[in-house]
Amino acid sequence: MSATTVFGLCAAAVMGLGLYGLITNPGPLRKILAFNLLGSGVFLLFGVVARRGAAAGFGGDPVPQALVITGIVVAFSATALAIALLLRLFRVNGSATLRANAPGSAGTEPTGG
Amino acid sequence: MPYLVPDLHAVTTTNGFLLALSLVVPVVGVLLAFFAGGRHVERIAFATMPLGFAIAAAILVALWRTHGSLVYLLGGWAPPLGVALRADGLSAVMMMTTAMVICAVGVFAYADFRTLGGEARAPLAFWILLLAIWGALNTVFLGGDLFTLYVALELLTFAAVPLVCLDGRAETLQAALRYLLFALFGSALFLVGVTLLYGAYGTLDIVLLSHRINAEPATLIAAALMTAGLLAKTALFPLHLWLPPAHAGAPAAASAVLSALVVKGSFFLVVRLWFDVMPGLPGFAATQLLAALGAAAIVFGSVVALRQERLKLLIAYSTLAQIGYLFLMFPLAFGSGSAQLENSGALTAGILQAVSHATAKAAMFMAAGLIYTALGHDRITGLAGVGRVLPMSVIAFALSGLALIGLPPSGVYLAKGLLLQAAIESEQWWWEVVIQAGAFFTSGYVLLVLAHALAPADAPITLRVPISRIREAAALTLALCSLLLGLVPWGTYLSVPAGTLSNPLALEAMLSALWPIMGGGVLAILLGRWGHRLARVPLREVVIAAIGPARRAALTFGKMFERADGALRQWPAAGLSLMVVAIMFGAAMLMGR
Amino acid sequence: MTVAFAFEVGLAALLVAIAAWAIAVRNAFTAVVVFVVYGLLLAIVWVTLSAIDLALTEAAIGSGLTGALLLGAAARLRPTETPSTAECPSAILRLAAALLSATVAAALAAGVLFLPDPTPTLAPAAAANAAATGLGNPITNVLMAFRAMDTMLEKVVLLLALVGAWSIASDRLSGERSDPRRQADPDGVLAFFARLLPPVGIVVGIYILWVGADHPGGAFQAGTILAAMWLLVLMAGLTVAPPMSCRWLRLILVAGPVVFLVVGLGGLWMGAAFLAYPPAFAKPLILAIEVAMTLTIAVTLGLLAGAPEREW
Amino acid sequence: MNLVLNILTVCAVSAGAFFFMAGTIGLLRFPDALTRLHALTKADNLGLGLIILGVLLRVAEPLIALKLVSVWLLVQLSGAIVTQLIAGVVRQRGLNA
Repeated sequence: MSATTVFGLCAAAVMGLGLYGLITNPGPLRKILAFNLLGSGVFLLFGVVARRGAAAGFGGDPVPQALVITGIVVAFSATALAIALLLRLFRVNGSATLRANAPGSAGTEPTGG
Repeated sequence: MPYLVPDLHAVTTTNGFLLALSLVVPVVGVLLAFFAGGRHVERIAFATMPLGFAIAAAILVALWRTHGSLVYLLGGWAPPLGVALRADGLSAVMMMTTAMVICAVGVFAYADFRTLGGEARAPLAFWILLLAIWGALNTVFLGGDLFTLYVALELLTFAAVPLVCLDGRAETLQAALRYLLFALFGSALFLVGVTLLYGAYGTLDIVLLSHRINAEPATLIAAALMTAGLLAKTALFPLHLWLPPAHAGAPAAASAVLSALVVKGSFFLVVRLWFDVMPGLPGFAATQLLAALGAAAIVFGSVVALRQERLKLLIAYSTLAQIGYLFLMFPLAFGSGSAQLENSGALTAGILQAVSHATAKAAMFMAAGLIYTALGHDRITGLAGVGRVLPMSVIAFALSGLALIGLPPSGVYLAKGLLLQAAIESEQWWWEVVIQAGAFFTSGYVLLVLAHALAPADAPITLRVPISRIREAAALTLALCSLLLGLVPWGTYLSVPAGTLSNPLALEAMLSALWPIMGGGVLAILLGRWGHRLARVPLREVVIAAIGPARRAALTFGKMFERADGALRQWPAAGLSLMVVAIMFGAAMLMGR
Repeated sequence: MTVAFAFEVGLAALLVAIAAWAIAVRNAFTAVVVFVVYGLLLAIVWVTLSAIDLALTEAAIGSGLTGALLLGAAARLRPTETPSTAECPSAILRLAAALLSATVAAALAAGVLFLPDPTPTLAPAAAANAAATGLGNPITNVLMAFRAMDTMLEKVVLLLALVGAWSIASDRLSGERSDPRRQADPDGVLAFFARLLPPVGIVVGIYILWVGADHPGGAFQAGTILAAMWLLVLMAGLTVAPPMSCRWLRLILVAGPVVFLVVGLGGLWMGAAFLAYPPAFAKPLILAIEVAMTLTIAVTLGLLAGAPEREW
Repeated sequence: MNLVLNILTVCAVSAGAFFFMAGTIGLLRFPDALTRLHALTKADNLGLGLIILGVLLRVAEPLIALKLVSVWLLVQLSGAIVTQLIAGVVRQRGLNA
């Protein structure tokens, strides 16, 4: 078993943990954190793929490495937008929960405009 | 020409630059609008719209001339190292639809998002996000590289989410946050699949992948995760927790874009994945599973739609049901068990349904928005008399409803014909049943709304605000488009088997469309909310005695669905559903190997 | 089993353990702190995978800025901690979630083990085409030339995130100068630090941008360092962030993608292709784009990371 | 010569590692925030200083040596500032945790 395989399995485990956290952690902030863990697991897997493709004198395949850089920036944008929404919700509502209204009712009050 | 032409040594085709322009123009619009701000924003948006429309039209013409697909190599770098843009019939049709809907929404939204006096956030954000959605969708339709498509999908999400909460109320903020988080969940799964595919084949280019790909476990795991992730973004049942509050809570113009176009972006990627990246690889069980989710979405979405008190929520749940229709084509296109695309007519039908729904649903949300603005509420039981005061809006709603039911010569009528033919050819009678029954459900909620809107008012209605004719005309135009889609010569861009285009205006076709309408009437009477209306029909006792028990039974049934909907829209349940869907697709694909 | 391999296995195990801790711990604030630690460990993993660029990006953005954002939010949301623990999913749900997540993780692990050997790679292709741009860093080549479209779109993504975050803030304060939330002591330690560090940080940022052409580094990492310097100055209360209505601020925010598009359209105009660089000028053009992008990234990241602290 | 340098490097790096360990133990075992800060700054200043000293002996190029020294100086600076800030917060709020 090579080191890249070890990190590949590690990436799979981190992704599993991220998925679990995304489903079960109740607070939105914890979900955002779990999403970041999940994302970092994906990036790690990409890094493993890049490392396995080391050739032509490069320590890794530069294409997936570049994709990870783009991915990290996109994930950061997502986090920033989610946190802005969350803090705004907290400010308007005084609480920050994602719970839908009680079962049976049809969710939020729509408006037109 | 539904297939991307397999060109292993890609070169830029003549007129290929149009593809690059179609992405650049909206992006330039976004950047200019953000920099200029204030009143310039609308001007920039309205300058971009005809330009974008013209480019979409030019691509249609260029594609018609070349009889193949357009290819553009960005930076001159050929895949696998570079990124190619490719336009086939599917992408050209979807781009044109997008251009039409965006332009109509722009005209409609002008009254709501006009900058008066100083710069305000909501208008500035709306126009920027509208243009960004356009650019993102064009990238989704043209992108030839899975990672570029991932970035485009994220761009689409980031443009769509703030549209939900432009009014800044707590409910819409919560809806936007749920939407964003679930969409991120989905895109993470998509990206995992992209990673595995790169690891296995060393390219993310769609055409190159389609040549190298084979049914290895890693590929199938990737396919299952990507499909599940995309379905979460498309809000296919049972992954719809974010859709009803987001689409119903947004301002009308935003709802129109979200419901008509944004969900089609991820749907289109499912089509690309299953038809172009790995044609036939998912296998029989997986296509059946996908369509089964679609069928469940139709029943579930329609029944819950019938139980809604508010028009916008009804339309949002109708979107849920209509998304289901889009997935019925998968088992029919691939036939039973064979790995090849058997019936390209079914694929055409799926795209036609997407186009019809895009135009009709945008019209519906616009009409509902006008009704809300005029009345100050959108309670369905309080709509009586609207037909008198806002005839154009109600007609727009009615026409788009009829288009969705499949009245000839609408696009849905044509699509239904193609799907039925495919079902008969591939001997999958159960999908015939679903396709026929689907129209009953659609007409149920359309009739429910129309019955209320056309009823005489209890008291004369005064409009809170005068409604401009232009806004009504925008909705009506889109509704008419949807109703007349069947007359378009689709054969140029999509493959239409001979014989299906016989005569959509024949009397027989019209008559056959009456059955679903009548069936829908029964459904609406049994399941709808009627307020005091039902009590005023003539021969009240007789009617109630006749339908009473049936309605009681139906209501119990409807309540059950509502309760299930409430449970499924809780976050942990939706997250678990997403995992279950991913695992089921994986299992189905591995079994079908 | 060599020492290096043992180290890598230990690192992987530690990473998973810390990730599990970040998910399982009750307190949100602790979870965020653990996440930052996780990010720093991940940066070490990137080094062992010989991806120095990624180590820099991870430490700067993935762990640093994301961590700062999450920490700020966690501090603000402390009051809501108790009710949100009340809506914890039931044990059965958690068990089901654990089982399903484990299944997906196992499938992914299988996918990793099934990856072909030797892995197909684009490294030779990237090396063969490196001469076209004249840059020595293959990752910069991919980002700025081969896959320039992704990079350009990702700038738009950043801008949209900013527009989204800005659009939901309340309209009342639009255009007014925002006061720094924390009125720091102008003679305090932080202010001293904020006067001392930025010159060094700016030099380092420019250096990272410059060496990014041939060595690990580039616009993202440089932009993040500049953003951090700006945030430090803002936090120390030495200056206030300009309002969004400020024209030069908006100019900087769109500068990166605009220069990118202008160069790209120039390529189209010259008869080559959109986003193609004429070989003779490839390096200066790419550097020009990178300079504009660095500024845009720095200001966008600074505004995004500072967003929770202010009422635009 | 080489052997002497190697021995010196090993000694310096080990001593640095020892200070880091001592700092970590202090962080875990000391009773309140101020004493913990004290333990941590020792690790930063002395531990890192010794490690960099050890590495410096093996560096051929002066530019890299300069970089190493500036790393140490920057850590010193930021460590001192952050410690000050944390201590300030602790004193203000009267925290003992």
